[in-house]
Amino acid sequence: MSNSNEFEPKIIAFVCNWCTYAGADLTGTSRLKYATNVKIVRFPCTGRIDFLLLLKSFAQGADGVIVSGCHPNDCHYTSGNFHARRRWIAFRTVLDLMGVDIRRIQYSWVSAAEGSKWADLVNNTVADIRALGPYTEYQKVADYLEKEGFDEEA
Amino acid sequence: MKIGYYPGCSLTGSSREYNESVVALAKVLEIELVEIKDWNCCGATAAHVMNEELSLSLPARIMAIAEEQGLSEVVVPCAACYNRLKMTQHDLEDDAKRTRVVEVLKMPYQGSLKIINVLQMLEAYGSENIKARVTHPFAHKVACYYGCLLVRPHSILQFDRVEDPQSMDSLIRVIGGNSLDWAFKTECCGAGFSVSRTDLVAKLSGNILKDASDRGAEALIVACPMCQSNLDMRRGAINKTLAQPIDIPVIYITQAIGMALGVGALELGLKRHFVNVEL
Amino acid sequence: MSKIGVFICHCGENISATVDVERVAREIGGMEGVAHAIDYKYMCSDPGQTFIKEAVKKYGLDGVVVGACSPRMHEPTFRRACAEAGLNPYLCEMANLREHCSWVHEKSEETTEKAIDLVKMLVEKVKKDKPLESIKVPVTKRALVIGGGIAGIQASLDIANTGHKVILIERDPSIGGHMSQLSETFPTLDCSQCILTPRMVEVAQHPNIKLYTYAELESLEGFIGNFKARIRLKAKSVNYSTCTGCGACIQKCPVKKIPSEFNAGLGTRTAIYVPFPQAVPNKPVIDRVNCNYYKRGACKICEKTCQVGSIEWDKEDEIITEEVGAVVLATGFDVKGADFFPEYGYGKFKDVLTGLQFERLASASGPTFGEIRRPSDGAIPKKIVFIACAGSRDPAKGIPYCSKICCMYTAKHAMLYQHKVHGGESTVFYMDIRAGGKNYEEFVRRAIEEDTVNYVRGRVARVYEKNGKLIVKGVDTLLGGQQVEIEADMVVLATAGVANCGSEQLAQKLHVSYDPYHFFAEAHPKLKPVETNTAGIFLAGACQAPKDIPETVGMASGAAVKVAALFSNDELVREPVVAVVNRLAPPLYSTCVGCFMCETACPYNAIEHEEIKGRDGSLIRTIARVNEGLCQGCGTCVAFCRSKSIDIQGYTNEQVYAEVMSLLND
Amino acid sequence: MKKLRERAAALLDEGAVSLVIGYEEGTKRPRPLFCRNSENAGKLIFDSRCFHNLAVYVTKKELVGKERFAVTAPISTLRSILQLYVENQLSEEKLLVLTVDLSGELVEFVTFEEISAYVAQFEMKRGEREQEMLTKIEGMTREERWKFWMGEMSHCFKCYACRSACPLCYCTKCVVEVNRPQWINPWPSPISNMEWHVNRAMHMVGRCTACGACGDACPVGIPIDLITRKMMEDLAPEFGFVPGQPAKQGNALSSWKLDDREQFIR
Repeated sequence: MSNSNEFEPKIIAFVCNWCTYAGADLTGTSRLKYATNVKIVRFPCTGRIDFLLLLKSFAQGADGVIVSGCHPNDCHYTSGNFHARRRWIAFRTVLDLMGVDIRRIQYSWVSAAEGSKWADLVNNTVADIRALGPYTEYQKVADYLEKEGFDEEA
Repeated sequence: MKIGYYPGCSLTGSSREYNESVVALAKVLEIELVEIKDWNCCGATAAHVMNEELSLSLPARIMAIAEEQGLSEVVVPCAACYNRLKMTQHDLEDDAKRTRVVEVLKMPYQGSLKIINVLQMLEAYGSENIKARVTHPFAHKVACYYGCLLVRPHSILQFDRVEDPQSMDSLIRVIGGNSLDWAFKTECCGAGFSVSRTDLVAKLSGNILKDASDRGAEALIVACPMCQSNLDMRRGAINKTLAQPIDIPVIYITQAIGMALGVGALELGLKRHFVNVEL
Repeated sequence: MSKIGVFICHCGENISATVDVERVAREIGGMEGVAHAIDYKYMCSDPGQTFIKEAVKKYGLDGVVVGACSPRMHEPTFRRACAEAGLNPYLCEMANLREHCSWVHEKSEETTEKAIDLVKMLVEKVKKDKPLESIKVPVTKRALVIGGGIAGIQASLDIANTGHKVILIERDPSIGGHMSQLSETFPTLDCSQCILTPRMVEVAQHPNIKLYTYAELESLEGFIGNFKARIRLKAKSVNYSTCTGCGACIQKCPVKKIPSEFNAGLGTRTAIYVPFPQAVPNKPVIDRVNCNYYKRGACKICEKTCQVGSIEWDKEDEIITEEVGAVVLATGFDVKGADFFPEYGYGKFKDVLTGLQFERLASASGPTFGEIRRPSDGAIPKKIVFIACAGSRDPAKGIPYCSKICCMYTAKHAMLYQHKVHGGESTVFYMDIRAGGKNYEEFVRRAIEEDTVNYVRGRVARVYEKNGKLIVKGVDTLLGGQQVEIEADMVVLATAGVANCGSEQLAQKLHVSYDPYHFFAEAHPKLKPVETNTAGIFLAGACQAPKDIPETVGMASGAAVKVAALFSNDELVREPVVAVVNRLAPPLYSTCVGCFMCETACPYNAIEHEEIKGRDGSLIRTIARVNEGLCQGCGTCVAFCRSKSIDIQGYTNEQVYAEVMSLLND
Repeated sequence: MKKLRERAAALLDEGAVSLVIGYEEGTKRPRPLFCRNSENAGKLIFDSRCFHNLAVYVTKKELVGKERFAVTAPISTLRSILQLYVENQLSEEKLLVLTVDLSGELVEFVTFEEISAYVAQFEMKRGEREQEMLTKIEGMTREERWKFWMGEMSHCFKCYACRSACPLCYCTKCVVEVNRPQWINPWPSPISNMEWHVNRAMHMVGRCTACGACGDACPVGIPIDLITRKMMEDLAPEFGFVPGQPAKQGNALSSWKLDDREQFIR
């Protein structure tokens, strides 16, 4: 799939149970292939996804994050994704102000019928993150005191 | 009462009587009309189908000058001009368009101007005040004809009931007239074709006149120079399309009110019509 | 330390073909807290499940992870297996090795490693899992049906026939709704009243149905299985227990010129009235707005004529409270009046009617006893024009949707006209003919071919009156946009079906959502057409969107079955995936500070205010509490809570945090 | 000021309130005064130097006790009080709010409605410092911003003075004290510090009234108030909220619009 010396980004996907998780299931049942870099964490609804989790992911060495749920108006809980959307707008604003690389968080709507969209989303995101390279900028600083070896330039 | 005034081309040409009657009426009602300096054509009726930028810039210039002149409110008797100015104001709420137009004009444009037609001016003046000045009650059965440009598109002009306008009718009642309930109030007179397809004009205007006279109208009351000239000047052609000729005059609301207020026929330009006004 | 059992499934070849399942089992087996890890060809098979059950007992497992297909597929299976082995089912989780791994990746090192990660993730989650008990909510087996039209009638009868009690409330003095106003019904042309009135009577006599006419819902509190409905019984001014319904009072009432609602304003009624002859209950009410006595304090003629002294002048509105377990909304629809159409004369032309008015003209019980006559002069119209889509499918009018029933009833109207007025000419202006339905298209064809109704495809620009005729100016788009002008004697507008007045307020009382046109919103456009987003409240008929009688009846029965299903258990059992607000020992009681941002965020109004009182009964604090009956477990509140005081079972902060960390910490 | 003192004294004497929270002269700048008897009322002052946000005290039960109390509030404090009211932390029965308007007149608010009406006439403006700093930050590239903040964050030693100074940080248990899971590492380090401040910013969305108390309180002078302020400035209008004018129901994050921005969603 990829030659060994190439950088393999570590990506976590936070998805809702009703649309995107089911969509990813469909990707499987339709045997569509995508990169192994992405691992899915299942939530009841995008409204449940805590912004701190995204933050922690980077601190713990993720190079990218996918957040995906139901399209507007399709939310199993009617408005969870609308709440989430707002939260993300705000979250992006803070992160950007703090200088965090928000290109590393890919938001998306993937419905239970969009198996192929999920595959594309994963592959595109992996490609994007690979292009951006490892998120050392963040991890270096994160390593300071969290783990040994503080690097001055951070 | 002091108010800006944009006569527009027709009122200085084919429809001088409209201009005269507006001015004369304003004098009697002690409304001071401040004509916009160095005004230009509003671009009706052709510009807006040929070239958007031009069709916006022409009216914009007029309004820009008016703003420069420190006017806040401008009365536009010609329905076509009124329509173009209002439409332009609406279109120029779009920033991109406004910036472009301002570049073209090389002068500031706020879009703060209040554009009103003659009917709105008279309504603002107050029907009671008009009633108070009536000396020769206008005791006639008439059909008020609004045409297309005065009330459409309603979403932008926001003037009167679009399918069944009432403002002119109520003014007629104020001066003691009897305004008919008829069907062709807002039908098209064919103005757009007044030069190119006179046959169509004759047909369309014919329908209007016929319905009015069938219902016993002694005159048609209008507030648009296009409609007036079509219904009046083209009468010969119109009558050819009808079983029997119709000779009811087509007079401006300002003339009608003027008559009721005892303004002379000459001042009101009543002698300029093709179909004699004998009321 | 936890003792977790891990079971990796080959799914035949489906997983093992690309994932080295043995290695997965091996490596996971080495994980801290994993007591037992095996792989097997078919975990979901009986032997497979037996492995799990035995392991649970043998190793005394306190958690199980099955690495197999999607949990959406087999989670229930394996949880059941664990339960049978005596392990709390909510301590069993699934790692999705098939849909999310083996099927979407080639056979490779990475694939196997991903599989391992996925299982690890769930192992970490299971470590944080808590045993959960499914939630049981008691059910009050009594239903409230709002609206006594055909939808409400059908729903009430169906529920009542399952042996459950029903409370049916109707705003008007009689049940029957719009259907009772119709003349004949498409596509069979059988008389509406003939098929409806028996049902109305059945409702009145059914031992399980308690009928409140002239009544409206005041408020609804509670949640699925446990609603409290406050109902306003409007004062009828007539004592129904003594009234015999003889009708003498109606004969004598001096106020006779009130436009009759039942006849859509074409006929008149008296101030004390029964809306129509077949009304149920067939007893009068006094319309206090128009009654001389209530207006001027004098008259009381009805009281003098009443043999049994049933008139109650000083009767007040009464508020009663009923406990119900489910609610069926069947409030129906309304039609736009002709005055909505300036181009058709703002309703000022007497002979421009709405479809509903035409129904009354065509109805044998109508003001003209079924003869088609002009309201203006009583003449029989020689030429009639029907305008379909009057308002409907017209964004400019604010009604972009199709009212669905008009195509059919317009065809019916034209047909009825042709049958009743021989030699009459009828024209229908239409946009498209939408005759989807059993025998519908055939019906329209019949109107066109056998009854020679003239169908013109095009819109009508305006209608105006000229020497006693209605001039209809339209266009025929099939004749290249040629203008058509018809001198008609009568014009019938198939005016748009719109939400019933007050539906918005009602929706707010019930906390059900509604669409931009104030029709009530179903929970899912395809799969939950009769449910609302509020558990325990169901929809029947045209209150959800315009629909015809067969559809309405079908939907009503659907709603009834949902209610019956709900009532089939004494308790509601629900997945314990709900939010909970933490509780601590005094003096903290809870870390919740009661800012109630969760309340504003919750889509289900599941957040309640809980008052914490001291021994002396003084209020110490007010904190949030989740109503388990209402909470659907989306967890939006959890992500909102600043102090992390609210958490959601099955997806707790600890669990998801552990999952994420497991993927990264290495 | 004289009127204020008299009124405060009167309120205390007639027992209308048990406590008046206000300002008195301090060594360098005015400091809060907790006035429980009319003698002390004489110490009360109220002028442009009194910007310390007193709202932080009104939610401290141990301080204000059970009886009704009063607070003399400049604009910033009034805004915070409104927000606290929206969040069900205050009741009109228990709190009497006093202020001195621009004309030097003593104003007494009985209802929160009155306060919001009063506050509405003052719009939020950036001070010189904020203007300067923010233009600087807004001018930076992302990398520069990252370096800038990491530099600042490396000074933070998690004293949580920002938290104690903020009237809206009234939680009895703060997320940083939550240890199951340990969302934010308790020790100071640039990332965990940033996590804390991002977390603060997120918790303040649609709530922050930009009083600047957090910034003032920071002993090592990290301009953290700018984070919440910038958030407020950027988001409040987009979400249809007026900065400093709390919405009656919910807040920017607990509500939503169908047409909220989503170009960033793929």
